[in-house]
Amino acid sequence: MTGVDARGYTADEMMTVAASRRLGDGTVCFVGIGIPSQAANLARLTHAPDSVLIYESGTIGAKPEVLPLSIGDGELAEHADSVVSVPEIFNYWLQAGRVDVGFLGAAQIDRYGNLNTTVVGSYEQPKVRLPGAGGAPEIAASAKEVFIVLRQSKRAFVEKLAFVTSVGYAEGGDSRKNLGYTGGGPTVVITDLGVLEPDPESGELTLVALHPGSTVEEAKEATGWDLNVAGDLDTTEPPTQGELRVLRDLEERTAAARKEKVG
Amino acid sequence: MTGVDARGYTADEMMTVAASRRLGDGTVCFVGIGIPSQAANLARLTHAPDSVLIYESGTIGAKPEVLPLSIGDGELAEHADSVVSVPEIFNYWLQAGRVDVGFLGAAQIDRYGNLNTTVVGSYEQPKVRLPGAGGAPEIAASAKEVFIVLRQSKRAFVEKLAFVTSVGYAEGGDSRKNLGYTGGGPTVVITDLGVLEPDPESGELTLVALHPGSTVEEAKEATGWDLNVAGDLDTTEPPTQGELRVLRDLEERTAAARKEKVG
Amino acid sequence: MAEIMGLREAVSGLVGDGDTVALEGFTHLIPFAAAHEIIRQEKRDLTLVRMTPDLIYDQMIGMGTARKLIFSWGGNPGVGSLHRFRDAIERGWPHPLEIEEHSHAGMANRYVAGASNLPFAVLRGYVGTDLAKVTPTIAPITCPFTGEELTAVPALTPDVTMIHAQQADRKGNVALWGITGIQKEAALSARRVIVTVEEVVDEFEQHTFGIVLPSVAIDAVAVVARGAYPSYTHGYYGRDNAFYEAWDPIGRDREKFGEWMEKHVLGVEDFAEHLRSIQEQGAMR
Amino acid sequence: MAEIMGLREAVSGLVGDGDTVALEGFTHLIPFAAAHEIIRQEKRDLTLVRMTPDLIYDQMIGMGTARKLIFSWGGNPGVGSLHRFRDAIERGWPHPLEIEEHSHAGMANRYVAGASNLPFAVLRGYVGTDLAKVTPTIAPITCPFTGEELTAVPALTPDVTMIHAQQADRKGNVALWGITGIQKEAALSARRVIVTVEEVVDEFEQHTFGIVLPSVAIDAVAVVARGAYPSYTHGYYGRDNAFYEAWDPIGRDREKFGEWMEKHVLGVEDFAEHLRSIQEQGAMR
Repeated sequence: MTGVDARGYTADEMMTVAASRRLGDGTVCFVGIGIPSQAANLARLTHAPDSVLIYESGTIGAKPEVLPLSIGDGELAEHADSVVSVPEIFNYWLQAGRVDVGFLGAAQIDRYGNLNTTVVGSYEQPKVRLPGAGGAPEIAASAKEVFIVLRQSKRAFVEKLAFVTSVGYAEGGDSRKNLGYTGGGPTVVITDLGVLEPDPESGELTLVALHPGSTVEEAKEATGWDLNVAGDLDTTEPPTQGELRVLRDLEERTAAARKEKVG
Repeated sequence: MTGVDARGYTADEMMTVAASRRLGDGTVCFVGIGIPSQAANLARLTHAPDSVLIYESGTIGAKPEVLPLSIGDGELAEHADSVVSVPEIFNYWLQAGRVDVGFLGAAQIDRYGNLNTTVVGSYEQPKVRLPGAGGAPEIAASAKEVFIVLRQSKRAFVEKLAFVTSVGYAEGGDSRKNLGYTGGGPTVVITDLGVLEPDPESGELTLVALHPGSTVEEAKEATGWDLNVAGDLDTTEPPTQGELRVLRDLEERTAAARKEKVG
Repeated sequence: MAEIMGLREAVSGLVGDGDTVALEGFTHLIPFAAAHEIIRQEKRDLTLVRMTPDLIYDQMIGMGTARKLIFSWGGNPGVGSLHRFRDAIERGWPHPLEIEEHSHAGMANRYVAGASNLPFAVLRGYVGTDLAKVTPTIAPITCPFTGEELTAVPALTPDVTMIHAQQADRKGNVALWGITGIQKEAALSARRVIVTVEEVVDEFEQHTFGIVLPSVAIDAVAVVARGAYPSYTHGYYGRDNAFYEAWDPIGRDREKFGEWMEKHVLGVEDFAEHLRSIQEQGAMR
Repeated sequence: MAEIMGLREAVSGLVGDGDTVALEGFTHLIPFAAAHEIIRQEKRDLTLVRMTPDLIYDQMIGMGTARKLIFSWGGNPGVGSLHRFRDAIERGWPHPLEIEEHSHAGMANRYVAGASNLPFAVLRGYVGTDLAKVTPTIAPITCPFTGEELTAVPALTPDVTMIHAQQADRKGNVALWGITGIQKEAALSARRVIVTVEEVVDEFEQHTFGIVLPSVAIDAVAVVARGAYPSYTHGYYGRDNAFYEAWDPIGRDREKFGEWMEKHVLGVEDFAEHLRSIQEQGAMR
């Protein structure tokens, strides 16, 4: 799945490119580290030069040359429009409703777009202790919309989360609204196989597009619940040469910086 | 009362000098504008060079060359140790209990050191509308102790305040404690006639010292309630030549700056 | 994203009659030019918000712009009273002025709550004062963990906040330094934000304690040189203390006030002309 | 007022067994030197507080320093797991670790409440998550003005906060710039504050977004050059990303971890010697 196949790009590259395309220009985007950061910066370096990237360490309008390893890399502050304290980022920006898109990854997701980044197994006796909530619960609560990006597999797309760290459409229907959140919830989940969107009524994630070469069977097989599939299933445009070049340049610069002892 | 008499200094100068002497070196002092600012800066320029003057505009460790006309003069920021936002000054510094001394003036005071800076007459139909609370209520609430400085007269030292803007010992006795304030309340009132301190039990202000040339009768005459007088009444040391020189230099520099169009 | 435009256009497009408007500044960076434009455009029934209403609020109140004032300290700093403010409260001239009065700490935290999209803020204060009796927007609140009783005040969320700053860049980011007071929270608590600046620059200077308000948090940036005069702009010009003193006899007299406003504010095109007008006449010296 | 002293003296004088200790830093300015000194002095039963516990908390937990951890995200940034942290939670090694888990927004606001001397903070969050079920320090609170229900979290008030900064002046004022994260609130919420700095200077450089913690808010300042290594100090040295990657196999193995700590932390006199030790051995390259 991850090697460059005959098509000339990997499934991960397709996922990142598909995710990046969702980010409109001028968007204020609260960026999680990892693939979300990769996708958001790809967007900034291609079709969305005026997107405003916010990282939870307090950088607003970050323009990193290389992908940050963490949310507090110096790279993020260097060319940012503004740098504020962590309370300000969460209170004056995220909670205030200034964030158009919250861009999140996760370890597990359920059919309503709820996310787990806390534990596998029980909370008291975890099989795997994951890093925890970080900024995700409030991003999920307060961003106008949320984009989620993660690889599709039965281990990740589960019938029931071991732990609800961040709320999507809760138990579906009106249940998110009843929690009093001001943000709109997840509007898209981008995986290495395709694209899922919530049903407008029930909030249940529905497969709406497949990446070139993926099949409905693959997607169903990689999902821990009985996956809804849209009648008019789209096929994602493959990555353009331009997108691939920018993405690979970015990754190369990042890998070089990562090996280099910067200090 | 305000002219330089045979003693070579005015009653206002005596008041300012007496007030400045109360400020110990190294003290963190939240300074009100006017005479408090004059006294605090006199202290800083004489016996208390390491006092840390805080103004409510957000300057910490201000070292003005001339007396500021207002709490936000550029003079205050110029050589300050730190400049922070107004919410920080009130929340992280004053409310947090970092202020040793709150230095206040007022239009009216009562026997328990409660202050009025809001109205004379009724609130709804005021005879004189005063500027209002400003930072005083929370300075009075949260500073470890409060110094008050104002000229003594029947109009200012009243039996009953038209409006309680800032709380001293409330209705006396334990009544301040019961309000849940974290600060200690007023420990001294310095006037142009002498010095008053609260009775440790009742909280009622008691005349404990007279400035040279003032009499108990004068003080009683200038007080709107039946003024308690300590048995062992002190006499304030007159201003030294050094104190007068520094104070007058400061006032001269200030007057010059005030006339000059700075921009 | 902020659009760089003329002040007249910004005020006519973004300030409406009946709006709640905050023009903030703590002695420093007081948006005089913005206030004059509001007066010239004869906006009415405004609820004015400000911790330290000073000369510009005196002028707006005296010109009948305001229906209500939400504030914590109203005076002419270092000089004395605001006579138009007092005339409105004491004698209802030119018409009665409703007031909602807080302390500085309360107002500051109300802006913080507004900027944070919370309905209220919590602080230690007001207990035992008469403010708690005359101001309905003060309520007790209990800590759910300790049981301690504290004070709650509701968020401030102005329709429009106007501030003055040193510089904007070409994207509309705005830089302030020196005493920045409550400006950040006043701007971020508002639905619409207008900033006047001394100049537009390619790159901001470095200043410790400097803050940058990102362009996305601002609607309009208007360049008005000396737009905070007679208050000051750190690094550009000092405070004209003489103006504040000269204002006292003008503000004290209804007729003098009216003539002065007519001549120097209503009778001019913009702030540059206002500055020329008061200078030529030696009006404030 | 801050006293400028040695780090050993600062830690032995100001950190006690059983204390609640926060060592803050958001990738930037992580106080590694301070953490090593705590480990060398074999402090015990600490409650460690941190939004983003990383390698230094991994080391402290692995060495048995901590009884409890209050946190919101525990990982090796850009690399993966903190294996000592996981070992303690998943298998109770070297002893069970109590945890109190929040979100970043919750932790940030808990520090703000602590710095403000309020018993709690209010935010929008946690509702509907399982955090609200497993963490007792999350409670609903109702707005007294609108009736809206929000979430309250209690203040954090560490006994000691330790941070790293670029510069101190001779009076003990401390300057930080670049990403300053939650350091101001972490320091101001604490009863005692220790700051390690790169150097002492006569006068601070100018940096927009720079903050200065006044000397009166600090107890001890200790000069430790490269005291945030392998994290970074903006303007002084970059992050040693290779160290973070090299830590993974060390942290993963109890024995390797023990040997590494013995050799490079317990077996050295101070942080300067630690840096020489890992460099000489090429231990992290």
